[in-house]
Amino acid sequence: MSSNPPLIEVKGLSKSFALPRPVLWKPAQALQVLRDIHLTIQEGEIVGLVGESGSGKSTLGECIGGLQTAPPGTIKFRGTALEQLQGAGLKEYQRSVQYVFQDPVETLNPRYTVEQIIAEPIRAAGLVKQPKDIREAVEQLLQDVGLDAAYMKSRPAQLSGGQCQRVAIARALSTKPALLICDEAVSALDLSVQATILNLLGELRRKYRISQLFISHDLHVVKYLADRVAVIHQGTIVESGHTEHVFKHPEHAYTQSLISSAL
Amino acid sequence: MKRNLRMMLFITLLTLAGLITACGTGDTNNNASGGNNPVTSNNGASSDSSNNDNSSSGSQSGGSLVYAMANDVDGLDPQRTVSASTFLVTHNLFETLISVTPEGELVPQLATSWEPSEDELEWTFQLRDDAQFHNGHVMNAEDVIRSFERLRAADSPRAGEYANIADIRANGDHELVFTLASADATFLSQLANPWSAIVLEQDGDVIGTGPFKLVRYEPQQYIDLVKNESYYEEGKPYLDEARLMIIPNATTLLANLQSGTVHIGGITGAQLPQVEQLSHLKTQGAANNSVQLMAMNNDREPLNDVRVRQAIALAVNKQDVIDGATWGFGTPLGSHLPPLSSYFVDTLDVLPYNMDQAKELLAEAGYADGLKLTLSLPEGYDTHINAGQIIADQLSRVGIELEIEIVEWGTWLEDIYAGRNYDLTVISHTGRLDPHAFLSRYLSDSSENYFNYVNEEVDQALLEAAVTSDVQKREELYSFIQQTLAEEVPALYLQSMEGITALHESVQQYESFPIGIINLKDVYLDQ
Amino acid sequence: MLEIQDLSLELYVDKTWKPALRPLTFRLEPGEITGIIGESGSGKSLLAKALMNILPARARVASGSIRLHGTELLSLPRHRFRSVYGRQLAYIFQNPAGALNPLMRIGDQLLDALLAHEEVPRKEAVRRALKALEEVGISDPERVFRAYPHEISGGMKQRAVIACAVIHEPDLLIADEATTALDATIRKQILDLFLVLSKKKRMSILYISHDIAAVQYVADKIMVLYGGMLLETGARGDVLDRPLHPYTADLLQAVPYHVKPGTKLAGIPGNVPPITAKPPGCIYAPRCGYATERCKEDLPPMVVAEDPSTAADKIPHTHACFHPLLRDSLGKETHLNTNPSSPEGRERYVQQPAAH
Amino acid sequence: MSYLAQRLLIAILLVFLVSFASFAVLMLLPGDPVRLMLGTEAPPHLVEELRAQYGLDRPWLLQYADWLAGAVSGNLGESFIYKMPVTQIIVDRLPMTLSLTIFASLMALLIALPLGIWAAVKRGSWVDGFIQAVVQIWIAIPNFWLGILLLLGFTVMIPLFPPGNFVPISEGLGAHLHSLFLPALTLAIAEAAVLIRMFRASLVEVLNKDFMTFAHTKGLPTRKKYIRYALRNSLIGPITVIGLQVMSLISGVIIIEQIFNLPGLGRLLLIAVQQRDLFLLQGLVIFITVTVILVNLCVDLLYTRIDPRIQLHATKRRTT
Amino acid sequence: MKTLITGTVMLSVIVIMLLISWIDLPSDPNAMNIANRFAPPSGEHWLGTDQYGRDILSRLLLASQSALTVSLGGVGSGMLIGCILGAVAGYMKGLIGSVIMRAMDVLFAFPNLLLALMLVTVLGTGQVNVLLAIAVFSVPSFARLMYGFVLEAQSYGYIKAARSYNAGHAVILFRHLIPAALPRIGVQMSLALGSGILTETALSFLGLGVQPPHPSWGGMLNEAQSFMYLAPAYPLIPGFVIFLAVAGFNLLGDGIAARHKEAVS
Repeated sequence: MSSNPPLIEVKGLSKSFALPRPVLWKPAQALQVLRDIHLTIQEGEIVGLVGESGSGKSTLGECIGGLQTAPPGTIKFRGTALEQLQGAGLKEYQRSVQYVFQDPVETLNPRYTVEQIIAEPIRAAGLVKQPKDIREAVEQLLQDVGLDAAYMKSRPAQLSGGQCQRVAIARALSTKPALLICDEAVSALDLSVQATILNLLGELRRKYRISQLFISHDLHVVKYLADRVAVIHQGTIVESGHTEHVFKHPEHAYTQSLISSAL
Repeated sequence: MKRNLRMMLFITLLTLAGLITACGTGDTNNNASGGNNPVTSNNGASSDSSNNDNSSSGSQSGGSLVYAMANDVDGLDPQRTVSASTFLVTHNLFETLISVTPEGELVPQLATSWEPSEDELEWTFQLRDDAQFHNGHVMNAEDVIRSFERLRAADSPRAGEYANIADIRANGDHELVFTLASADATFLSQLANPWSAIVLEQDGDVIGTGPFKLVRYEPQQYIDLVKNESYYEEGKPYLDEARLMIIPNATTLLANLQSGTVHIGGITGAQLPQVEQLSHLKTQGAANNSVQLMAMNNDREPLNDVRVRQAIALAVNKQDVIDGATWGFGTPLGSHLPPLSSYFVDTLDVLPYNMDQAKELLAEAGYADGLKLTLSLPEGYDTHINAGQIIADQLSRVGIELEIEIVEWGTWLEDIYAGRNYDLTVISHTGRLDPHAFLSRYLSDSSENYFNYVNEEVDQALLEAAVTSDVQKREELYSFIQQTLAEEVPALYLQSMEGITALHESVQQYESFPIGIINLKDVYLDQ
Repeated sequence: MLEIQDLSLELYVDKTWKPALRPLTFRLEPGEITGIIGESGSGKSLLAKALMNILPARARVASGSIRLHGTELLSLPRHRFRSVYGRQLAYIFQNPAGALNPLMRIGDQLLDALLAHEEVPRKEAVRRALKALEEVGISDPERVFRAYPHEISGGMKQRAVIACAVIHEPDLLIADEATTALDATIRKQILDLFLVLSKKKRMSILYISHDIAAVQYVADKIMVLYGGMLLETGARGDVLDRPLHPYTADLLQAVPYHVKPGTKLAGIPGNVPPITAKPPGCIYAPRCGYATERCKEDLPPMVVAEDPSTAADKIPHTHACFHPLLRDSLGKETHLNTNPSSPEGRERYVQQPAAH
Repeated sequence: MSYLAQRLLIAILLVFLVSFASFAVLMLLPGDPVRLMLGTEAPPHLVEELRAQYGLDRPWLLQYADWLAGAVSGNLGESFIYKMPVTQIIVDRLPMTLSLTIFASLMALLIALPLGIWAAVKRGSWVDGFIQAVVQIWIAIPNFWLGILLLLGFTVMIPLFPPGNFVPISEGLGAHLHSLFLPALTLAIAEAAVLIRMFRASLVEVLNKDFMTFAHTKGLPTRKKYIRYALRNSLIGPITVIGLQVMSLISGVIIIEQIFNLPGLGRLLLIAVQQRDLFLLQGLVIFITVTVILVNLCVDLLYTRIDPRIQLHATKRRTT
Repeated sequence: MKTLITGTVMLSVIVIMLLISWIDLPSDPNAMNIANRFAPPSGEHWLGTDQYGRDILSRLLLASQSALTVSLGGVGSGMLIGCILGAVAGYMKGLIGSVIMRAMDVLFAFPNLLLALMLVTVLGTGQVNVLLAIAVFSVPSFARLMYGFVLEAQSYGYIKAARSYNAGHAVILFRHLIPAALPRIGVQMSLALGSGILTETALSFLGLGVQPPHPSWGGMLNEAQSFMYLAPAYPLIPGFVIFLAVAGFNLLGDGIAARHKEAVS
């Protein structure tokens, strides 16, 4: 493993949501969502996160991606805890962690053109300023995700599910991220289209050394794509390791039942 | 969904058809003739008509009458209440020593006769011996004294008005002597006021000697009266019982009249043509002793210049205002006294309608190219708002632009009437028979002088007239006052309005009174 | 048991009725689970609804007949159809939570299903309902009987739905994406339940899904649907191990677990055609590696593959393609008339031997 | 139980806040109750005397404190205009307003429920189009205009109903309802229009849900299917609207009360504000606030009765 | 689709009236001619004259200005305030959010007419105050709408993505959230416009609406009711115009809602 600190290091992360107070003066019970999570993602590595619905995998993804706040000191980005990041460091973190979501219909703003969708994060990150350069970057990104530049002007309503997801990936790539968090990115797609997206993700890791946290409930997809895999059950990671090893010799009872029920 | 469009049109036509049939009976020719008085009611709209033939022989006694009033009374104690509509009712429950006829003369009621001493400081009254209170107790001098004590008590709102009475003493059960501090010509008419009623306190409430007894009062709904069997006038009242219903909405009131659930009710001029159509209803007009005027703020630029005020008076055609605002039901006025008053002097020709003269006067006062004023009108009083709009339209023809501002009633009383913070406003004053009550507001220092009108001569004339009992001297003084007001026009005097009452054909012997009382004693119903 | 003859459906799109499902013919036998594989927009759900006569307003049956035990369902009047529902036909939905009335206890809904067709005294009805819950693998039927739908898990809900559907032991049970919304562990248990129902109760089950793994696990016979057309049918082994139609083969190459680890997935280029697209030729032609001019012009008929080892009672292996992927007896793929002009098609097939 | 206690606490706080606000507003209003009572003809000295008598010349915070002390002990003070205790006036008016509200709401329900269901079941047909057209018209008609038409149409032209004299329930239910029929109908039409749209929309939404198709494929008889399954599920939306309408009926029917000459709370409210009758207005405001709170509570309890998934939390978030 | 067309057809009549009233009126709406009151429709007065002899047509046209300014202005400002409050409440959640929403509930439950009564009595009658009253009425419904929408939108992919690439609150609010909410706001707006006009008529019945001499549809209807016998047709005209405007707005609202639903599904 490279000497410098891992891209993302999660240590002892626990998180719970306060249920609404039944009565004003009675304290609200807390719903424990994550319990003592330990996870590391190296540069250029695809880590699979497998778990059933309600296991807390999305919450973990959103904590790592900064969409939800995590207790101090539990998540480190390249060695520095998230809450300590300021100014350039913070911008660097926000630029280098991007998302790909599940539902192709709601992942793109229906009123934007493809170009606007991809250009917005570029402008937000401030890497490239002149409109000409931005347009070029967008064309390049479209090519990277296997879409013809002619799609620049079309709107999400005119695209198929697979194409929408490709635009979403292009948007995520626009700030040259170090980590892509894919939350059930292929679950809503048809099998044939699903395969093309999986290939794309694999290619991106190979070509740009972009590491990925691939969250899914589908064992086979994770087995195919991920280098290492972590199995999450009711808020705790019960097992993690190299994909081959975990699938061949599952130690934890839950992992075993998961693998055995994979058809 | 194409059906939706067709369906919508079909429904709209259906509703429209419904609307038309609902409100217009087939045969009304709705283009009423020109603006003049369209009314040709079967008994003429002369001011004080009373069509019945007073023959008491053929009268039927019994039956129950329903009288509709627009606004509610505020309590039934004549000595304590203040709102005008209360006395409509209390007149039938309580009686005063002296009563008043529709023509305004004073006639005996609980007192059979009275005569003053030479210096007019002592008045001796002979009382009836057969008047009973509603609890059966026969009225005697002691009761009258106690009633006046209650009137003059500290917590009585009207104590101030009787300050002039030094002492009242009884000699014998049915004779009473009043001693006054100073001679007062208005003393007798004061005793005729409805709040000078003779009352007897009985467990917190008050009872009277009137022709009817109170059964039940439901605020905002009705007041039920029943015949006083032991009333001293033989055979009266004819009615067994009477219900006074409160119906504020004019359309509802007319609907009740039409359906016969109400026998008597006041209607607006606009509703008259509708009532004309109905054979089972008749109408009866009556002057209601009121003065509608457009007050001007005499100490505010440019209204402090008398020429401007006169120009305004000249530029308004009063008959148009009467036709427009009260449908022709009103007599034009030149000064601040209604025709009913015995001291009335006709001052209409002092400033007759003359547009050119008005323009000249305006130019003379330096406003050749016109001027701009604000006309504040009290919200909720349609007659005044209508009159205001007509005046504004007419004044615009001589270059006077009026900007109309409608003011909520409570605010009008506070800012305009009490605060005198206005240019022009339209209001009406109803008063009592005594001229002093009408004209005393022109005293320079009076709190009711919201015109800010100051004229020493008028002040002296008013004070003197209030004191002398020499009728001839009072006539001179009051005609001088009316003449000056007509010339100096502190306010543009418009009209004395007439109320129209609609009655069911079976109602006989109902008289409309000018001073706001309903007299049900003589009324009877043809069965 | 259930014969479908040239059934075709139409959809009302842009103010006209457009053909959606091409005429298709197939039979369903008792005790046999038939799987229909199809991606979104292939018309599989429309077909299911057509069989149950619950087509939405914008869809209608254009031609063909559906005969259940000989009686023609399409011409059955509504009130007679009611007696068929539940007793002979049953239908299960994708989202178990949606199929249960949220405001009523599970038990009451079960009793409704039971009492819809039989007059049974309450006590007896409750007993049968509890037995039905047990049969679908619910460990504590009393609790579930009294529970409201939101008080039990997704898997438990689906079991309750199945209990309702099969309480009268219908001849045919149609499961439209019945396990898609469930987690892996529970999905397997539900699929096992279908196996039990079909074998023990001699029930015919039509299992419809886009999840090939589930269909493979449970179906005896498989039908592949694409763009409103039936492309291939046959026994599970035939269709999945020795696919004849290029679409089936390509689809299998795109499924991660079907491919040997380390090898690259083969996605199918282009997009899934809309249901109402009806080109003259083969519907898959635009995306097919073997497409020839003929494929583009004529509609390939449904033919039975001449397979030497066809046993008498074996399920015939049919396909609708001019260039089926024929194999030698060892199952090694040979391909007769590959189209040299399309390199991509060629390269893809030679490299990957079909592996299981 | 503790949830109800908490709702009570909030209710008391709310009543206090609202009464303070309305007291302040009335104090701000120009115009003073005594002068309003006396009008233009009152003798001048009378105004000061009466102001002192009613204690109106004291700073208004003090007046509020007095009023509050009285209110807490149940004495809401005396109305200037009617010289009667405020509680008695309100209690006299209550039966009329309550029976009008209940009568109108029931009538609205009777009109809206069948039409709403019929439109939903036959959605897209001419019946649906017809009902929606009627609803559009009913919504567009100003209710005072409708009131007058009905008044003239059915009391004068076709004397079916007595015009504008309210018969209290003590004099027989028949006469009572007979006298309230027209005003209730006027109110009911406006309400029914909104309810029909509400019923239709929520019923159509439910009919498309999976469990309805499942009920169909279970072979349930249509009547049972519609009532036990479809109707119950479609009640949540309309109940909220009905709750709102009941609240507005209790205090907001000023217009109808004027046209049909009904001595209700609405008209009393109008007079109280116009006459600046302080204590009467305070009494009315408290009464309205309490009814608003009660209706809200009933609606929430009704929710839990109908939908077991709804748990009542402090912040009233519904977990459907 | 048809409701949209019917709605626009009806509203176009109102808009035409508005245009004519800006260009020139057939005659001076306030000129009185008592002698010529209740004249039937004639060459000079197309719709006849009212109780002061004023030309009904020109008053109706002029009234369209006050009706639209009052309802558009009122509902417009109500919408702005309501949406901003709702968006802030939904976006910030926490204490601010629930306080705003509870205030909206109280305002929602408070009877409209009593509110208008107090407002108009404090501020006095007249167009501006009626506009304010309508604005206050429509704030809660917009706030609730926006609050619900913002909460729902939090789960949309493109909102989460925008937050993750730190697009900034302004961009998220004004380029993503509000444009997405526009169709729903459009529906609520047109429904509120319809009820705005009805509120104006109700207020004028109580004498609190637009005050004479400025004409308003509600005012004309109110005056007309007392002259129904003299001129049965007179009250029909404002009644029909009000119906046209209110139904027009409602149908427009339904049309937009239907089209929006099609566009999304």
